[in-house]
Amino acid sequence: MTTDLDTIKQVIRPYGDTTGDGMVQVSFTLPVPHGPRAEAAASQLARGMGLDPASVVHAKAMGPDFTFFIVYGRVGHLIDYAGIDVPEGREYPLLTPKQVNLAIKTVLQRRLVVVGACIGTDAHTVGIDAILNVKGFAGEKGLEYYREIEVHNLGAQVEVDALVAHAKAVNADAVLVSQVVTQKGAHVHNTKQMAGAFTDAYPTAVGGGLGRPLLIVGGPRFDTVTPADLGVDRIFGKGTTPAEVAGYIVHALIPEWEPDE
Amino acid sequence: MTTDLDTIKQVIRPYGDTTGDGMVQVSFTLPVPHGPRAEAAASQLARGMGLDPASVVHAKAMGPDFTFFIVYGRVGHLIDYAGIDVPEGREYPLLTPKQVNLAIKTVLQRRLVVVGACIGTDAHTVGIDAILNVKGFAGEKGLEYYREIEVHNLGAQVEVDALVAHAKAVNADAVLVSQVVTQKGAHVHNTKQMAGAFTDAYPTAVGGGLGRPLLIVGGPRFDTVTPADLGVDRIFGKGTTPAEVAGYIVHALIPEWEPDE
Amino acid sequence: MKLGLDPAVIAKARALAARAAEPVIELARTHTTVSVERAVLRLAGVTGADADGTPWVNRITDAVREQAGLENGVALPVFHALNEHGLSLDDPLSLLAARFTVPDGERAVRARTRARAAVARGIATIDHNRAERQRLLAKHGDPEMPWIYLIVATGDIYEDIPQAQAAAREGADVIAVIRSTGQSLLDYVPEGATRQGYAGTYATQENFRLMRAALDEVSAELGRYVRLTNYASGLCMPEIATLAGLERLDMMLNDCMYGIIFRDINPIRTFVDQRFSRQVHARAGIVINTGEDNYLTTADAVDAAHTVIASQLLNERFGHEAGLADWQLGLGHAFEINPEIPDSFRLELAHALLVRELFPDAPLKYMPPTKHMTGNIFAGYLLDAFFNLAGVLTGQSILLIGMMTEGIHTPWLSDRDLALENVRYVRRAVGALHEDFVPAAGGLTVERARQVLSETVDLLDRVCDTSLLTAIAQGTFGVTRRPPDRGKGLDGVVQQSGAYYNPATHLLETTEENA
Amino acid sequence: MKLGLDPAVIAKARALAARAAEPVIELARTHTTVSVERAVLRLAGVTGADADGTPWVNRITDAVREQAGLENGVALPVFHALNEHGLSLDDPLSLLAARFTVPDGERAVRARTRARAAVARGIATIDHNRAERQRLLAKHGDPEMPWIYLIVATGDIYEDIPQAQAAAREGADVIAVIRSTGQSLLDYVPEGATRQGYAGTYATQENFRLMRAALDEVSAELGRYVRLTNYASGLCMPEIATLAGLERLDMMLNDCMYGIIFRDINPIRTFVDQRFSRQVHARAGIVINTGEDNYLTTADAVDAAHTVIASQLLNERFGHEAGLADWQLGLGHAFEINPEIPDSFRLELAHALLVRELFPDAPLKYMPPTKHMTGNIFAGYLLDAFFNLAGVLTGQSILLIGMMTEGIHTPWLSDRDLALENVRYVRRAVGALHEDFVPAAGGLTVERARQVLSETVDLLDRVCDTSLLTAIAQGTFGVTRRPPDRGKGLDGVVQQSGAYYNPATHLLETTEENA
Ligand code: B12
Ligand code: B12
Ligand SMILES: Cc1ncc(COP(=O)(O)O)c(C=O)c1O
Ligand SMILES: Cc1ncc(COP(=O)(O)O)c(C=O)c1O
Repeated sequence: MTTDLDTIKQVIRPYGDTTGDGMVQVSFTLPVPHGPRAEAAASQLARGMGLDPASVVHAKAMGPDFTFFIVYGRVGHLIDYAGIDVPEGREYPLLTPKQVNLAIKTVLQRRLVVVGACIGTDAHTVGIDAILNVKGFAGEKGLEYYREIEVHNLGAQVEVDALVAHAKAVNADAVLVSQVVTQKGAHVHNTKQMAGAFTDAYPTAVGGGLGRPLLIVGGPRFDTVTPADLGVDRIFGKGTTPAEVAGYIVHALIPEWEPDE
Repeated sequence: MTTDLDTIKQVIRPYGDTTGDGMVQVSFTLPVPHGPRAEAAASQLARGMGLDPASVVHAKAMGPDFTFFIVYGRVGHLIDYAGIDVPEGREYPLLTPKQVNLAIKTVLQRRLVVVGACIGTDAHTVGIDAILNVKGFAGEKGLEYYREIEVHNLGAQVEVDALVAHAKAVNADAVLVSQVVTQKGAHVHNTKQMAGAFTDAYPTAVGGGLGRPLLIVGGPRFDTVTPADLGVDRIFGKGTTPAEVAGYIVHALIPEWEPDE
Repeated sequence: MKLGLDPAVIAKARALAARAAEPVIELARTHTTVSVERAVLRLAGVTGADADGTPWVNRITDAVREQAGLENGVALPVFHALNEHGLSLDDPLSLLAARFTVPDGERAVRARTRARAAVARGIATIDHNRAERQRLLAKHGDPEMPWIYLIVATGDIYEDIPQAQAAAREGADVIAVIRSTGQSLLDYVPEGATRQGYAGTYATQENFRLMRAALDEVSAELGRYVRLTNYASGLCMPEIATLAGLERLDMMLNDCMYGIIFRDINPIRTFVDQRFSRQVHARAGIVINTGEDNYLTTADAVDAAHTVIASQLLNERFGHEAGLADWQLGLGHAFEINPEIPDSFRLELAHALLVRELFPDAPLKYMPPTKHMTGNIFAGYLLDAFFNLAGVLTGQSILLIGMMTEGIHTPWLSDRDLALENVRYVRRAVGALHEDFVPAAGGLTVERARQVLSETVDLLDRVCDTSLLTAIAQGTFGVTRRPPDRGKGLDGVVQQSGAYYNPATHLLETTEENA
Repeated sequence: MKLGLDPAVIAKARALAARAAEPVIELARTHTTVSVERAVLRLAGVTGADADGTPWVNRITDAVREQAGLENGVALPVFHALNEHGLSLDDPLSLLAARFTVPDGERAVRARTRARAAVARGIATIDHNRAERQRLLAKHGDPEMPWIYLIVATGDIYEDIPQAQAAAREGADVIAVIRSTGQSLLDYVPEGATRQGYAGTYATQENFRLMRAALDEVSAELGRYVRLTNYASGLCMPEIATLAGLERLDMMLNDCMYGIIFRDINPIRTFVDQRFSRQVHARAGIVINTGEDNYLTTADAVDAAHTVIASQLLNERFGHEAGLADWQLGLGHAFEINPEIPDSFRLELAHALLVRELFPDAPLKYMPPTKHMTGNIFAGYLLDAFFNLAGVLTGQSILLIGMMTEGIHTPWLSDRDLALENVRYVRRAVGALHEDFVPAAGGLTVERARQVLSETVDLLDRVCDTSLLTAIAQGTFGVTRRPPDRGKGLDGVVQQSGAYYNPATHLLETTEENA
C-alpha cells in the first residue's frame, strides 16, 4: 500500500474532501483593531501564504488592539512527494539489552560510560529520565538497566562547564543532553553552547567517539534543526525510546560489531 | 485608538506573544500514509507557505492513505497595513424605517417593489427571511415591516427564469437573492447565471435602477468575490441586518434624497 | 425514569396525537401518487432509463396516467397490456408502444394475479435482504448503542466510498450519504453511479449498491456491521424507500412533515408518500430517522421545544399505523439551544432526557448543534463535545457526530476524524457517569421537562381542534406556513377509485412479518 | 457532602499530618537562612543594588555573615553598626565600610529597639497594603468563585502588561506572571524592570509594582478587582514573599516541598524559608497556592492521587502553624489523568470532590491538564473543557485556565482568549448542574474517593514512622528522591544561637492580626 502510493503519487496537494482540492486551514492574530480593514489585511496575509481563494471564516476582536482570525482556502503549492529523500529514519538496527551488553563486553571489554543532564536553566527531567532511569519509557527499560552501561544522571539545570568537567572525570563515552524549553530558541542556543564547550575541551578530537564523547541531544521540538546546525552527533525527538538510543550508541561507537541473530 | 494605530502601524506581522514574531498556525491533510516522509512533506508545504522555521507539532494517520498535520511557525510576510484601502464599508447612511418610508414616498411617490428568493437548488431561506420577514434579524424588523416597501418573497429553490419573470411582472425595483450553499462554487455560479439572465431580459439597461432592477445578493461566504465579478450591484455578507439593506436600496435608487435630521 | 413524569399526561399526549393523525391517515389510505405507482413498478422489477435518462417507471406511469388515468393504479393497466401483447417488463419500449386501458372481469383477474406475483418477487428480495442483514449482524457483530452516525457529502460516489470506509475504520457505526441539494425536488430517481452533486451525492440505486458493498467490505474487515443510511424524502420518497429495501440500506431519513416544511412539497403528496414508504421500511426492517431536529434551525430551540415532542408523537403514530415497530422509530431531536444563553446545557439535558423517557424503546436519533456553529472551529469543537456528553448522559441511541466546521463547509476527511476523536474521548472518559446524573426534584432540569411536556399537550389539543393540515398551514412546525393546496408535487396526487388496485400495499398490509 | 466520607478517618489523617510535620516545624523554628535575613533587611527598608546588580541586602548579609556570623541574625550587627557610626540604611556603601559585630548589653538593647522600629515600618506598609486591597475589593467588587486564573509568560514585562490587561478584559480574575526558568536558583532577587526572561519574566520588586499598577487600572475600568500572583519559591522565597507584601500582590505560589522536589533545593533550606514566607503572607492577607499539581507531572495521576492529599494535609498544617487562616490556603491539585484510560473523567471528579470535601473552607486551586496535552490543539481544547466542567461540578475555587497549546509553547494572546471562551461557555451552559450531580452510593465516584483517602492515611502513617525528611529522600512525592544533606542552598542555612534575634518573626508571631 505505502509503496505503490509512493510510486503513484509523484506530486501531491493538500486534501480537504476531494483529491487535489488543495484545501488548508490557517489561524493567526494581527495586532490591529477588528474591522473591515483588519479582515482585508487577514486575506492579504492568507494570499501571501498562497491561499487563493482565501475565506476569512472567523474574526474576533481580542481587546481594542488585536484581532484573531481563522481562514480557510486553497493553496496551489505542489509537493514533489517522490522527490523527498526520506529524512534518514533509523540508520541502525534496534538491539535488545542483551545484544547491547554483549556488544560492549565483546568489543570495548569494559562498561560504556554515559553522562546525562538537562543543561542551562531547563528543569524538565522527565524526558531524559525516561531514557536513563531503570523505569524507562513506553514499556522499555532505561539505560541504567543495561548491565554494561554505567549511567551518570546529573539531573536538571546543570551548567555546561560542570557537565564537561564531569564527562572528563568519568571518561564519558557518550553525553546525553535534554532540552525541553524552546522559548526564544533556548534549546538551540544552549545546545550549541554545550557543543562548543566540548570542542574546546577536546581540541584534538576529530568527531564523536574519536577523541571526544558522542554528543546526543533530545527534546520534543528539535524538528527545525539538524545535528550539523547544533554541532552534535545525533538528535532524538518526541516519543524516543531507550532502545533507540542504546542501539544508536552501539552503532556509533562500535560500528564494527555485527549482532549475530 | 483605531486611528493612531493606523498611522503608527504602517507595516504589521502576525502576533503570537511578542510584537513582530510572525507566528501562525496551520493545519491540513496530505493524501499519504503517515511516516517520516509524510512529515517531511508537511514541513515542505509549510515552508512553501512561508513558515520558517516550521514545526510539525502533530501528525496523525487517518487510515492507511491519509495523514493530518498541525504546524506552527513564523512567517516572514509583511502586511502593508496603511496601504490597504479599506474595502468600502457602508458607503451610505443607515436610516430608520420612518426615514426610508419618507424617502420613498417623497421621491418615488409609490411603493418600492422588492422581489426576494433563494435561487438554484438552495433551500436556505433563513438568511433571506431574516432580511425580508417582519420578524427580521438581530432585533431589527425586516423589509415587510416598511410601509412603503412591497415585498414579494418567492421562497426557496426558485428557477432563475421564474425569478426574472416575476420581477418583470411586478415591476421590481430591487431583486434580492440569497445563496448559502457554496460547495463547488455553487453560489458564485448561480449568481452569475442570475445576473446574466437579467442582462438578457433588460437589454437596454445601463445599470441597477437604470433600466433594470437593482441586483442584490447575500450569503455568508461571498467574501472571496466582488460585485463586479458576479455582475450584481451589491453583496451582503454574514451578519447583515435589514436596515443595512434598506439603507442601501434608498441610497442606490434614490441618491438625490437627503435625510434631514 | 429520572424525571418522574406523570403517566396520565403522557397517555393523554399520545391519545391526542392519534386523534390529530387520524384524518390524515384516512387521506393517505384513499389517495395515491405518481411516485407510489412508480414504486409499485420498481417492486415489480422495472429498472433502467431511456436515452435521456428518464427512468422507464416514469415513462410508463406517465403513459398510463395519460391514457387510462391513475385512479385505478398502474398495476392493472400495465399488466393487462403485458398480457394482451405477450410482453415482459424487460422490454419497456414495446410496452410503451402498447395502449393502456383498465381491464375488467376475467382479464382484470389475470392482470391482478400477474401483477401480484411480480410485486411479490420484489418484496421477496426485500425480505431476503432483511434476512441477509440479520445474518451479517450475527456474523460481524452489532455495535452497542449509542451508534456513531457520520455524514459523507462529496458529491462524488467514488470520493464518498474511501471517506466512508475511513470513517468506519475510525469508529463510525452508521454512514449517511447526504443527497445533492436539488434531488428532493426531482420527480424521478436518477440512474447509475454519479460523480457530480452539489453538497451531496445523488441517491441512485447504483450508488446505494456501490456504497453498501464498500461498507460490507469494511464491516468484514472491522468485525462490526456498519450501517448505511440515505433519505426517503422529497418527491420520490416511495421509490427511494423501495430502492433502499432492494439494496439493503439499514436506516432511512423519513419524516411525515420534513418535505412539506423544508422543501415546500405539497402536504397531501407528502402524507400519501410517507405512508407507502413506511410500509416498505417496515417490511425491510429499516430504521427510520425523523426530522424534528430541523424545526430548531428555523425556530428557536427553547420556544419551540414542545413542537419537537408533538411532531415525534405524530411521527410515532403514523409509523405505527404503517406497520413500523418501536425499534424502527429513530425519532429525531437536536442540541440547538443558543450557547449564549444561561443554563443552555442543562436545558439540553432536560429536553434530551424528556424524549428518552417518552420513547423508551425507540432508537432515538440525536442531532448535533448546527445553527449556532460559526466559523470559530474551536468553539464548534467545544459545543460538539457537550453535545456528545448530553447524548451519553441521557442515553441517546444514535449520535450524529457534529463537525467543528459545520458553519463553514460540508465535512472534510479531517473534520470527521477529529469529530470521532471527540466522541471517543467523551464516551471513554465519562463511562457510566449517568449513574451520578440524578436531576434534583424541583430543579431546573426536572421542571423544564415537565413544562415542555405540558406545552406539548396544549399544542396537540389545539391541533385536534383545527386539524393537522390547518396547523401546518399556520406555521406550527418550523415557523413555516404550508397550506394544503400549495407546494410542489400536488399534481402528482390522485384520489383512488373504487377499483384502485395496488399489489404492493395489498401484500404489505396483509402479509406483515414484523419483529 | 456528597461523598459521605467518614469524619473519623478525616480526623485521623489530620492528626497524622500534624505529627509528621512537627519535627520539621521545630527545625524551621531553630534555624535561619541567608534569604530570611535578607528579607529582614528588606522589611527594614534596604532597597537597590550595587553597580553589578548585586542587591545591597546580599552585600550586607554576606558581610555580616563573614565578620560576625549569621547565627544571631543580621538585625543586631547591622543596627549596631548604624548606631555606632551614626549611619542610616539609605547609605549602604558606608554601612558596608563599617565592621559588623554582635553588640551586647545596653548597645544590644539599642540595636534591637531600632531594628524593631525599622522592621515595624515595613510591616506597617504590608498592613497598609492589606487594608488598601480591602478598600479596592469593596470599591471595584470581588468576583465570585471560581476565579479564572491566567498565566502570562512573555519574558518581557512590557509585553506581559498589555497581555495581562487583555486577559483581564476577557474575564481573568487572577493574573500570574510566571518566572524566567532560571530564577528559582538565583540566590538574589534581580532589580528593576526586566525584558529578557526565558519562558517567563523575572520576579522583581519593580516588575511587581508595574504589573500591580496596570491591573489596578483595568480593575477600575472593569469594576472588578483583578488579583496578581507570583512565585514565593526558590532560593529567595522569603524575600519574594516580603516584596509581594510590600507591592500588594494578592496570591503567591508557595509550597512546602515544591522547591525541594522540582528545583533540587535543599529540604532544610526550603522548610526554614517557607515558614518565614508564610508568616509574611499571613500578615499580608495573601492567599498562597500550593504545588501538589506538579507531583502528577512526574508521577501517575491515579497511582499517586493519595500523595497529593497527603501533601495538602502537610501544607495545611505548616500553613496553620505559620499563622495562615483557612481562607488563605489555596491548596493545589490537578486534572492530570491519562485521557486514554477508561472513566478518566469520573476519576477526576472523584479526586476533585474528595479535595473539596476535605478542605471545605480552603480556596482550592485546580490545575488543568498539562502532561497529556500534545500537539493536537483540538484534543487539548476538548480536554481543557472537561477540566473546566470538573471544576464547576465540584465547586473548585480557583481555576487555572488550560491552554490548548500547552504541549507546544507558552501561551499566546489568542490561546488565552480561546481558553477564556472555553471556560465562559462551560460556566454559562452548565449553571447549577452540580445540583444534578449526585454520586451514586457504592458507585465508582464514591468508592474511588474512599480508596484514595484510606491510601492517604496509610501513607501518612508510614511518614510518621520514618520522618518526613526520610520520606522525601525516598521519593515519596513526585517520585523524585531528595536527601536532606543534598540540594542547592544548604550552605545558606544556619542554626540559630541562643542570642538569635529576628525582629520580623518576633513582630509577626506576637502581633498577629489575622481575619
Ligand atoms: C512536566 C512539565 C513540567 C514539570 C517538570 C517536572 C520535571 N521534573 O521534569 C514542572 C511542573 C516542574 C514544569 C515546570 C516548568 N515548565 Co514545564 N512542562 C511540563 C510538561 C507538562 C510536560 C513535559 C514532559 O514531561 N513531557 C513528557 C516527556 C517524556 O516528553 P519529552 O520531554 O518530550 O521527552 C521525550 C522526547 O522529547 C525525548 N527526549 C527528551 N529529552 C531527551 C534527551 C535525550 C538525550 C534523548 C535521547 C531523548 C530525549 O525522549 C523523551 C521520551 O520520549 C510540558 C507540556 C507538555 N505537555 O509537553 C510543560 C512545558 C515543557 N513546560 C514549560 C515551561 C515554560 C515550564 C516553566 C519554565 C514555567 C515557569 N516559568 O514556571 C517551569 C519551570 C521549569 C524549568 N525551569 O525549566 C513549557 C515550555 C515552553 C517552551 N516550548 O519553551 C511547556 C511546553 C508548557 C507550556 N506550553 O508552557 N514543567
Ligand atoms: C439552517 C440550515 C439548514 C436548514 C435550512 C432551513 C431553512 N429553511 O433555511 C436545513 C436543515 C433544511 C438545511 C438543509 C441542508 N443544508 Co444546511 N445549514 C443550515 C445551517 C445550520 C444554518 C444556516 C442558517 O440558517 N444561518 C443563519 C442565517 C441567518 O445566516 P445566513 O444564511 O448567513 O444569512 C445572513 C447573511 O448571510 C445575510 N444574507 C443571507 N442571504 C442573504 C440575501 C440577501 C439578499 C441579503 C441582503 C443578505 C443575505 O443576511 C443574513 C442575516 O444576517 C448551516 C450551517 C451554519 N451554521 O451556517 C447549514 C449549511 C448551510 N447547510 C449545508 C448543507 C450542505 C445543507 C444540505 C444541502 C445538506 C443535504 N445535502 O441534505 C441540506 C439541503 C438544503 C438545500 N437544498 O439547500 C451546508 C452548506 C455547505 C456549503 N458551504 O456549501 C452548511 C454550511 C452546513 C455544512 N457545514 O454542511 N440546512
Ligand atoms: C427527515 C429528513 N429528510 C430529508 C433530509 C435531506 O433533505 P433532502 O430531502 O433535500 O435531501 C433531511 C435533512 O437533514 C431530513 O432531516
Ligand atoms: C508551588 C510552585 N512554586 C513555584 C513554581 C514555579 O517554579 P519556579 O520557582 O522555578 O519559578 C511552581 C510551578 O508551577 C509551583 O507550582
